[in-house]
Amino acid sequence: MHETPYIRLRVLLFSVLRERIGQHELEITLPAPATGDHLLDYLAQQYPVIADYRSVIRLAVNQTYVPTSTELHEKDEIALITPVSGG
Amino acid sequence: MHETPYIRLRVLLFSVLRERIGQHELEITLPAPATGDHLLDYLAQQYPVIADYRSVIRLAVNQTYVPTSTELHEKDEIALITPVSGG
Amino acid sequence: MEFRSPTVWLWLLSEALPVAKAVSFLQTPEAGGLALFMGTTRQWTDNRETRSLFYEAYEPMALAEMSHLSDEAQHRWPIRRLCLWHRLGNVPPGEISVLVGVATPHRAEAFEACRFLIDSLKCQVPIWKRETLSDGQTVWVEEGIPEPKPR
Amino acid sequence: MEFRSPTVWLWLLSEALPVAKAVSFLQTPEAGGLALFMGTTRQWTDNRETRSLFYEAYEPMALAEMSHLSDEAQHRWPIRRLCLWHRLGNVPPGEISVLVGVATPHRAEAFEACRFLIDSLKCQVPIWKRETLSDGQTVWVEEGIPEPKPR
Repeated sequence: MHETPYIRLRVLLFSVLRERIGQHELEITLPAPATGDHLLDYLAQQYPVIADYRSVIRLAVNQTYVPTSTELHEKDEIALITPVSGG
Repeated sequence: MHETPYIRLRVLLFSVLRERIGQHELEITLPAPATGDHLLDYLAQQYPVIADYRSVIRLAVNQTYVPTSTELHEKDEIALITPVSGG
Repeated sequence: MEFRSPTVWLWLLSEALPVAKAVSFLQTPEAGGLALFMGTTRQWTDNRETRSLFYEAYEPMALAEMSHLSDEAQHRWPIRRLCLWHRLGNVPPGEISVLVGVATPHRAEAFEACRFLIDSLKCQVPIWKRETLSDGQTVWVEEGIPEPKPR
Repeated sequence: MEFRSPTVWLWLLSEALPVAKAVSFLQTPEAGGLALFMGTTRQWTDNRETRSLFYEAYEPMALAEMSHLSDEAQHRWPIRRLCLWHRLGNVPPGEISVLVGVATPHRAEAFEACRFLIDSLKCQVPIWKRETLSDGQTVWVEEGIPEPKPR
């Protein structure tokens, strides 16, 4: 047996990304190992709105902000956080 | 006829002055013309507690803070304001 | 004693402050930020226990000074609603003695105006508090400032 | 979603915020100052009219971030009670979307902690607002920051 060369990721979307993409969750398959940057590069190619927001998106893994260099794992809860506007 | 050489003043007391002197109002007669300083000098001689607080008492005439150099008149509502502690 | 206009509410009263009424008064579609400060009777100051506070005011002048402060705050900040209330008489621990509330378009100005009003009230408005300690002794707060002379 | 301890109350709810409950929760004989900030939907921003705001949250993370902010505030100031509430869904003009309340022994720290909490909430907590304008158009607030690209 050897390690599978791909991982499947669930990515949560909110606000303008959810609205423009029309989904609140994406299922993405990436070559392993994959970091937040790999994921964002891939998504920016697929979805113009993510390319537009790329520079201001923060990444959350398991409900915590993390650097985009963080390595991602299959069971992680990944979310793309555009600039927040609560209050 | 000539001007009366004395004026009668009503002086309101509050808080520690009212409590220590045991009155909420004093009737004082002073030679005219009289300023706030004349009044305070006189009261400080009569009431040790006013002497104690003299340096921190603010004068109010007709419900407005005024300098102690202000000249006083018979119908004025005069009050001695020790350091306030509302809030 | 009380002064009330559509936008300003000044009040000296001898019962528990009706906070919900202040909040309703302050809410307006013209504002985006609403800052409220309430002073409450604190039971413990280091090892000294306060049983209650008693507030006395020179009422007409207190209301006049509150009105000056309200005018000055309105001059300095774009205030849409303003409440300045003080309770008189006994205020037991945990209860509210003073309430300051302002509503402004943005939050920074609400905080600034609210802070200005409570800080100024504590310096300017002729209201005094007498503290009753746990042993029943009473003391006028800030009595003897700046140099206490034991008598 | 809600977290509540004897001293901290974090809450994401989809109805009008019960302000009087927050005030009761914050009142304690251990505190002398109670600062409250409420954000309300402002109807006019210059000449633009807001018909309503709609708030969406990444709820579990929003609650977790609110909890971090609460911890940090408690670390920095002697906080006796803390409320951090946010309304979700539609909030019409004049109604309250966010409530931040702290009770501390003295007033300066109450103002500072309250200001810290609302400022940090606005930067950190994953909640977004969509504005509905008077003509029915909707726009996500801060959409396109830092450089808006018309599509």
